[in-house]
Amino acid sequence: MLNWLAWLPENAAVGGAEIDGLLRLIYTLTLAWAVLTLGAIGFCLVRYRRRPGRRARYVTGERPAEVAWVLVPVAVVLGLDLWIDVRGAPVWRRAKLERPAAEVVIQVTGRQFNWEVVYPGPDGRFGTDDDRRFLDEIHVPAGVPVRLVLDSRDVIHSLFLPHLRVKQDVVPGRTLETWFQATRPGAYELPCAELCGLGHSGMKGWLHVHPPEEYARWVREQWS
Amino acid sequence: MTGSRAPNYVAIWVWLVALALASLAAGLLPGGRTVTVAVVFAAATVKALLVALNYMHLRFEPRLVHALALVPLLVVAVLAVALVPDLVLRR
Amino acid sequence: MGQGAVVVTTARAHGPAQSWVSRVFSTDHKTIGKQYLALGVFWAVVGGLLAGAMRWQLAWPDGRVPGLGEIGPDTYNMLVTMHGTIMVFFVAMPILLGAFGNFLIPLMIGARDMAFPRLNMLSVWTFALASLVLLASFFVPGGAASAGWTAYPPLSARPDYSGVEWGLNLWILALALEFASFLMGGVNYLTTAMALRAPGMTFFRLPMLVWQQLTAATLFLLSVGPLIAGAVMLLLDRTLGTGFYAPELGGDPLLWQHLFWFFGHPEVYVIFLPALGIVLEILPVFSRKPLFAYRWIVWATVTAGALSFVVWAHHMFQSGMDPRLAMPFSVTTILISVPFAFIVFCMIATLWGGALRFDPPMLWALGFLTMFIVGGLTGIFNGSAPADIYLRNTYFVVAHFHYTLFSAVVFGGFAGLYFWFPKMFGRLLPARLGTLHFWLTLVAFNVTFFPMHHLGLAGMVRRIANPLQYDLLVPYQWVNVVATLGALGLLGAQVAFVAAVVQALITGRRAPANPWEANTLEWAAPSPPLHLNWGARVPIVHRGPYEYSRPDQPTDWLPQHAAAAPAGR
Amino acid sequence: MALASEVHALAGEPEVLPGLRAGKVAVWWFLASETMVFGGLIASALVVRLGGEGWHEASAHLGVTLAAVNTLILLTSSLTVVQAFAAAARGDRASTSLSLALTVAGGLAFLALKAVEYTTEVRAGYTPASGIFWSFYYAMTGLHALHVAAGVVVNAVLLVAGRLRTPQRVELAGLYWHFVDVVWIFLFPLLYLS
Repeated sequence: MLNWLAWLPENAAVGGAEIDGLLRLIYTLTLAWAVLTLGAIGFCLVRYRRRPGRRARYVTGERPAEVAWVLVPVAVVLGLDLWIDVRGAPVWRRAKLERPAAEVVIQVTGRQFNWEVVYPGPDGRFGTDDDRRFLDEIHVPAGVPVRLVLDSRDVIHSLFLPHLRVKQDVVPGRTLETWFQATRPGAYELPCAELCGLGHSGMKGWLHVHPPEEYARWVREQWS
Repeated sequence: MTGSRAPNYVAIWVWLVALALASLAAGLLPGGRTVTVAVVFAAATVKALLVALNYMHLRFEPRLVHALALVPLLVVAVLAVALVPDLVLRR
Repeated sequence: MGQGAVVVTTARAHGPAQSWVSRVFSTDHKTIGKQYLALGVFWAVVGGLLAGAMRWQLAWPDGRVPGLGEIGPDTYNMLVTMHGTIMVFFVAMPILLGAFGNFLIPLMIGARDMAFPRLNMLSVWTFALASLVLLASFFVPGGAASAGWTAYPPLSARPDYSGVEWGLNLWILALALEFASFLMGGVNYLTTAMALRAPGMTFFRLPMLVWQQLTAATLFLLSVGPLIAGAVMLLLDRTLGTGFYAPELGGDPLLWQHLFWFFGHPEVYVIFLPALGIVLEILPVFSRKPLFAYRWIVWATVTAGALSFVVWAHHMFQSGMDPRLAMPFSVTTILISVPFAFIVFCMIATLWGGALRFDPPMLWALGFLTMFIVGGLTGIFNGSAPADIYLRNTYFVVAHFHYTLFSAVVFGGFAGLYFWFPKMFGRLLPARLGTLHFWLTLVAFNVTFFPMHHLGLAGMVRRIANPLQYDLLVPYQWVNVVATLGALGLLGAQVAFVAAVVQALITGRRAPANPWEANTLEWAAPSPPLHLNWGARVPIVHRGPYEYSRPDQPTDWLPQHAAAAPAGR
Repeated sequence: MALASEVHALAGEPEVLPGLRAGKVAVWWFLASETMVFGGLIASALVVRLGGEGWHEASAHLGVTLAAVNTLILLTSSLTVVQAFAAAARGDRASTSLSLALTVAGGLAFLALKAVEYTTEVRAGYTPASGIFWSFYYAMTGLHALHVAAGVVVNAVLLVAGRLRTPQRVELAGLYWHFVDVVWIFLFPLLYLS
């Protein structure tokens, strides 16, 4: 019940481990703080119940010596929070700011209630006649960085790959990008994570991660 | 009116009209649009200050009223600056 | 400072013999406070039932929701949107700001009424009009708004995208009226607190609730403007085909998100601070001990208020916003958790060394404190941009904002109601029923919302009508059922409150002026206070509001207006 | 103990600070919220303009002369409304009424010219849906015109208010009117001159 991280879908991406590590760090710190503060409250509720004849202590907390009791834990909170940000910054940079060179580039366009997937084909350029279009299914090789070029035809959707710890809204009028490098072959669900209207519930696609040779065979089949 | 020396309203008005006409003429200045825009908005700022300080008596009001007048402008500035990366640079 | 014998013109003052007209169209701040309370409670019932329907649908997606039958995804989106809108704008604001602010501020500072009684009446009637407009939006063709309480364009900017035309137009109008109403209320709070304080009531002798209400009113004033501008633009997009949020016409959907959340985050503090003020009032009374570090808490509140204007983009980390903005906003979000951590530790320090009595108000206040600690801590998950990559728009976020907002509105609100019910209605609420109501609500609240953390971590996305459509959620459907049972228990637990109120009003003992032996001025007035509060003379204030258990005093409390004692600070 | 008299004579409007009436604080609070609304709208227009193109070209289709006249009208009506207050403070009821009447006339003239301008633009085919410039143009000048109309009503009520017209109320109506003028002082260059 309290082991929150066990509820995460098993990670299947290179960047995913870092995000899980960050979640574990935050979880450990917040659990510690919860135990400390709720414990302190519990102690006070028992220890300082009203007993006849015993009066509360007249402590106003205006004197620096008294306030120090509170300022010290606050400083610790600030320090730990900043540490979380220090640990988080590189994870954010790798996930969102850096673009690894990826030989597999796929165009994914959200629309009211499907994901349109376009492969450039052997010539490597989109908009040529050797492109192939799919609906709600993306095929990628395992162990290779894949870059997704994201757009939307109508409203805001959000591409979410829970198993690969990837999420990026797709906004009409803005070409955005995200990337991932899958580690384990398999079929991973791709739900839309932003309210997009009538069909938002159930709007999902599938990411099929193939072993390299199986992906090569799939490519040959599609473009033969 | 708390201050006995009320501002000379008509003189302020003359300044306001002069600045308005100057803004209109700004288009004729050499130096293209950036100069025009700079002159025009500088004139607008001065006109706004003239109205606020003299006609709205801000010069004679306590700090609380200055805060009510100024703080919203700062908050709007914060919003405008934060909108720049997304709306202006449009990554 | 306020003049001692200032009396206020009330256009239609009412005394003992008054027609119902002057009672309904009253400019008495106490009546206006109760009118806000009544509207807030009405909407709480509606909002609660909507939530019940949502939870029923999530637990048994193929079943029939009692009262609504089979509901499709469009109806579910409407339930989500209206539940959020009602709870934030039509339950939290009227009860925490409208009811408690209006009823208590004049009484606590020793005034006879608000500085602008007629404007105050106009504010509650504007809110009533807003309520009517929102209620009407349920019955227009196409149904009520269904684009989320955040109404992101383009979904909200074109009627055909969400399938709702007049429902969303009326939704915008209702919010505009609600904003106008609370702007009118806010100016009353500030001018009254500054102009009409009783003699001796310096700023640092003001009860903490007044400070929190003033900060909330100021945050609302400074944050709502850009959203009103955004709402005007959204209404024009929907009706005249302008292109503010339409990329093909040169507009930008992200503009709305910035304008909305620039308002949205200060707004959650506008809701939270009054509830915090209530609990900071109650803890010293039932610990019989001064509030710890009063002045520091005032400055922490003001600091948190100022910081609340530079954190909004943590709602937009993955929204397509420039990723370089994420880190600065992560840091400001961390910084704003510091003043609230400080206030939480001061609340614990207030309990330490106290003589704790566990009457219902104290139980609810402790419920607020403990539940807010959980909510505040899960906020640290969402505040970290990389962690938000996974958590955004999952049920983890739903759990977070229920542990913060729900704890504020329900635990803070009931703490205030149980504490000031004797003063407002002149009757004592039965303690046993109050205690039962508390424990039932606390347990049901946790059964409902704690599992949502797990659902979110498992990848359950927000605002979906049928979790079974997602293979990765099918094994966790039992968690949704548990949460639904908790929600039904939560609704059921409120019957205890209704029973308590009915018993109090019918057979309850008449309340003395000061049932809790508290120090603040409102307990110096009779229960319920007479019109114009103070009879012939306004009380004179001699000390701060939290002089409990002074060693040099025979009793463990010392009211602010009591003259006998040696002059305190 | 029931209070003897129901209506209590107001012993003077409450003062927030020595010499600062609560009414003035209330109006400045209202102007602060209006600054946030117009500020939000103008900030959005600025950033969308800087991020897009075609704004300057589209603004060329606006008639500068009518707007320039309107600017002078509003500036002048700011003068007349502050003179109305000065007259009211002197207790000179006649010139207060005259100044207020001039102010109301100025407001009506502004609205009339604005209506003419709107009709010529719409007839030329420029509607709010004609593009992002026109969307912001109609939103900003439309919202501003509504505020001018509200100001005209307030000033007109004061003109005919009789004994309800106190110097304080004239000053407060003037504060609002000056705010509406200041907003136009910024809208005019943003839309017409740059």
